[in-house]
Amino acid sequence: MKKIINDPNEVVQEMIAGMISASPNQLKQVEGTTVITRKDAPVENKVGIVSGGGSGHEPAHAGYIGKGMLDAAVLGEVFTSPSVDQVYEGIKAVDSGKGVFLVIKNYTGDVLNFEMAAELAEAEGMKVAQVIVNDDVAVEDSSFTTGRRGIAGTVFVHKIAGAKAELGGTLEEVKEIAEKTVANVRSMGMAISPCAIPAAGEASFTLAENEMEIGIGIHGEPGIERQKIATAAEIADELTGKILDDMKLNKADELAVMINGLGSTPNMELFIINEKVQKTLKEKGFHVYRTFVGEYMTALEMGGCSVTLLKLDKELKELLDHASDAPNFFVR
Amino acid sequence: MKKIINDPNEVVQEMIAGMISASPNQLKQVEGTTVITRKDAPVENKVGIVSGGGSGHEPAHAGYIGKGMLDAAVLGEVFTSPSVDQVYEGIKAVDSGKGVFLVIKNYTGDVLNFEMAAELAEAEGMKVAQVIVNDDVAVEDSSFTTGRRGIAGTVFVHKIAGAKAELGGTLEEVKEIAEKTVANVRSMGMAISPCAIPAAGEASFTLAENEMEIGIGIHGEPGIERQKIATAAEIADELTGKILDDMKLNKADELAVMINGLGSTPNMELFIINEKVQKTLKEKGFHVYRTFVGEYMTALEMGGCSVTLLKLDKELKELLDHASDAPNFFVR
Amino acid sequence: MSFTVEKAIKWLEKINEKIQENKQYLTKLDQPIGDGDHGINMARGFQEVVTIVNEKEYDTVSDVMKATAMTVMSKVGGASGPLYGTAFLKMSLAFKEKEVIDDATFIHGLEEALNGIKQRGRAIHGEKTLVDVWEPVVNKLKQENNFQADLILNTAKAAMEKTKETMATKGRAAYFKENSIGHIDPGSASSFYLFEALAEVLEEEK
Amino acid sequence: MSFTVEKAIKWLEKINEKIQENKQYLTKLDQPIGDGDHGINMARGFQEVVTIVNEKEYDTVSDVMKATAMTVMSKVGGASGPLYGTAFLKMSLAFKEKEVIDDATFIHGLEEALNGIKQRGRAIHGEKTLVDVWEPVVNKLKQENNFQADLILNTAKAAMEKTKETMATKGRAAYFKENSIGHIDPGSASSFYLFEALAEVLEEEK
Ligand SMILES: Nc1ncnc2c1ncn2[C@@H]1O[C@H](COP(=O)(O)OP(=O)(O)O)[C@@H](O)[C@H]1O
Ligand SMILES: Nc1ncnc2c1ncn2[C@@H]1O[C@H](COP(=O)(O)OP(=O)(O)O)[C@@H](O)[C@H]1O
Ligand SMILES: [Mg+2]
Ligand SMILES: [Mg+2]
Ligand SMILES: [Mg+2]
Ligand SMILES: [Mg+2]
Repeated sequence: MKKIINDPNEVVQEMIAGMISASPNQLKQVEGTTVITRKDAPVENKVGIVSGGGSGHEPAHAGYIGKGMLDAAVLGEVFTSPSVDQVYEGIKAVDSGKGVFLVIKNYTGDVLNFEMAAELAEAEGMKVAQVIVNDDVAVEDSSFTTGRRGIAGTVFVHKIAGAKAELGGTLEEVKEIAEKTVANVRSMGMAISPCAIPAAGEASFTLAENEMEIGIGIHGEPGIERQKIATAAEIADELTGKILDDMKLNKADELAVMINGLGSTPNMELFIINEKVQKTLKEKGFHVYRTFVGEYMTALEMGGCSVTLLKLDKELKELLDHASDAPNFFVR
Repeated sequence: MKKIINDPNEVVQEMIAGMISASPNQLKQVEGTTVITRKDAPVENKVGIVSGGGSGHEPAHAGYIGKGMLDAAVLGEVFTSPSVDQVYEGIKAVDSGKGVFLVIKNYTGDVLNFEMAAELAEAEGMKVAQVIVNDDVAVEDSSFTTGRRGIAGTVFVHKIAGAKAELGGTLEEVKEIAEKTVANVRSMGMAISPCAIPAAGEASFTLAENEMEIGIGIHGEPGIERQKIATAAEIADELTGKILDDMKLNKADELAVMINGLGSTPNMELFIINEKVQKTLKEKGFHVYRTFVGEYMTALEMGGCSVTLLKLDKELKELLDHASDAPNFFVR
Repeated sequence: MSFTVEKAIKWLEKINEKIQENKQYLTKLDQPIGDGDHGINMARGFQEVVTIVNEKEYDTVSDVMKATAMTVMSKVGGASGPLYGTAFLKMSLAFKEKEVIDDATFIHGLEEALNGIKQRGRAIHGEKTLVDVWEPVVNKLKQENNFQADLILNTAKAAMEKTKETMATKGRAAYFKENSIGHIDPGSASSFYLFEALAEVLEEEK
Repeated sequence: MSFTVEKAIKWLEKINEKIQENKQYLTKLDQPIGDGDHGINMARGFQEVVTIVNEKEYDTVSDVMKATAMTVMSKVGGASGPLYGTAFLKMSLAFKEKEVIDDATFIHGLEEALNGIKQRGRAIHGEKTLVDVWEPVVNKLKQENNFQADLILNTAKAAMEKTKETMATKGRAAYFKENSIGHIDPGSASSFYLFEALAEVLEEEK
């Protein structure tokens, strides 16, 4: 697969440099690390919000750095968790004494590295709390296994935890609202074409010209099943259906909707999916409060999309609506 | 090529429905047309800004509708200019009596349909003015031919004309600043993989596994030459070099930079390109005032990118920095 | 000849027949030097023209031409929609308030149409566009001052074929520069069908 | 046996040799049921470990283990980095302030490492992870109360091979559910090399 890159082993470092040179007044890199923070970090008297994970999911996570959202993103190699010391640097960089909150996607590597970094930081006297996002209903939810993966719903957790922190929430309050968000958010994705890690060069999986995979993960992890490619309406209904089965909503519940492109799927197709999702939700009697259509949590150039539903209450609505300066999740 | 669609002949209508249902409080569709306007259009005592063209370039143009940018977007079929009557409906929908300004990309179809619609509107007593954007330096600039194409630089024209109108500019003032922007903006693109119009189903051109095309248009129009795929740094230098040759800047000139993805190129690669563009500009003694990296003017799922440089002065900087509510070009 | 509402409608129907028959061919001409939609555009537009002109009663040729112009403009799209739309609009204007449309009036109408296309498209003869067919036909008619089927047909045909030799400097084909040589211009081919249809209407009259 | 700084470094060097030799193999094991980076991760990390432990003088085995832990954690990455890092950290803690590391102390260190891995990974035996090799080896050593090369080697080898039969419920391989059966767990394979290296260090002592 063709790429517009220089050295495949340097893509993350070069991307970070390009991010900083694009936003020199908003972002800075913690020297010698793969940590990007707000220019003004640590922000006095505010809980610092840190997220991150493997690279290749852009705009996640650095695109969500900004007032009202993340204070720092810790970037790993492509599709590889950042290591303990990098996460620790991220925590240190945004700690103003009020504590640091970690938003972790539920992958073994991410969980282990973030948790250990948190313990290290606590051993150094910092206050750290965390939440593990596991919104992907394609994976069985069982306490005996690795459990659900964290995918696009993570962006809602960034937004809501970020708003709570910006509004002066304590570490405990931020953790509480983040946990509520995780409890209320569900996603599922599908792919029609694969992606390739730059250092590997080759596509991570193959799909035949008439095939799609339902429930695929954002690193190409196996989904629920391979099927003949369906219409946008059928895909929208399959994803929405699986999510709703899991959510057990009540009539008149209010929702935020995110239609997320995985990389190479044009916006046009995301809007076509959105139209059917909205229709179906309306028919079922739910009320859509706010909708986000675009690329939020990608998988390099994978073709496909995911649908995320977040059940809202008054508090979540207020926090979702609170201003955010993050370039890829502006709210004013 | 696989697509997430329903009926290939209905993609534009369904996309419009999906755009409106995603932003019901910001957007409305002029009934029976392919025109999308601000919810509050026509805005009293403000010049209305209308752009548009073929679909498939999303977020252009509907993603730029919002306070401080466009009042309406007129959407054609995929890669096909909207017809005279649609453009006329767009003009009518945003006319508050202070005049309507059209931002047209320089393609014969677009120019003819927009111009005729303008004449029709003028015949009905409306005041209309326009600018034709031709920023693509890959095409020879000659008054004897069709001339340069309009590509990603168009988005800067939307932004600046939109800000001027929002600040109370007259139709003549808006036209003047839009013309200055067009005079100061240059772009060039390149592709590594093709796109397919939904109704056609097949890719519009082919590139071998080790090939790229420099200077390609946003509908796959021929570029300057096909070459063996180069590194990101070489690509950045080739695009920037061609643009600078044409711009004849002076040392210490201030620039806005846009690194635009054509569809399937990951953000990661755009940031890698950006890093080299910034370095080169700095070495040459130019000052980058503001940078935009992302998907602004796409070509469905084409793989590739374009570089746009806009030479700024005090007035252009102020207008570029002026607040915009447009979902794909937020400025606050 | 006297060009009546009936003949005008017959002309449009014949154009449409030819366009529908050659839809694939026109599209194929537009592929190597354009975006491959000319047949689709024209077929969609003229199908609608035939529907429209048969739906209502028209008092004058001018009205028929105006309805055609409006339909072509809104349904054909692309570059050719406004150009053909302009052509029919200019004919409508030229025929306005004429009770009888004789040869001279009709030739004048075609000339006005040609001027409209040239002005709208900012095109002159030799740029591999519609103009390359319209201009020779109009010139020939003016020169011979004779409104004759054969004359129209042969001139249009030769002119269309000649576009194969020229390099495009207007429209999408211009992006292909030298590579546009060796292909017939799709818009010239559709213009040929338009004049071929006209020739047939004249033939039938006899 | 008395486990000295010298022996500890020899152990790490031997681990690294085996990992480098089998880098491709480990990565290949990680392809069908993971993301194909285990060999790359381990090779990158242990290469660095060997550099680090040879760069400085270490007074105690505990210090060597701590330096290893830190390097593994920051350089291996993925899931295996923190897990192996934890293992070495727990050994470092178990050996702290011990002047002589005899068999019992070393076995206790390995047991602490195992517990660390289990706790960190929230994994128990039979989930197709590192634990499936570490637990049998530690249990065997405790049971026999005998620190012997053959015992370690054979137990580790059998345990690694047995992971082929189990279905993964932890780590990336768990997403493959039933399809994870029939493949050796890559982390168990790298753990086998670790114990094979240990056995060789013990052998040489004789
Ligand atoms: N500037 C122009 N003046 C006159 N005719 C033109 C001009 N540009 C294009 N044409 C004609 O339009 C034809 C193409 O029409 P069509 O394919 O329907 O539109 P598009 O090029 O927008 O896809 C060309 O073959 C040419 O004859
Ligand atoms: N929860 C866990 N507990 C113990 N070991 C685990 C766990 N998850 C994964 N592993 C081990 O880690 C190995 C994979 O390591 P590696 O490929 O380096 O990391 P990643 O899976 O992040 O790519 C697996 O083969 C398994 O032995
Ligand atoms: Mg065409
Ligand atoms: Mg066209
Ligand atoms: Mg792995
Ligand atoms: Mg990995």
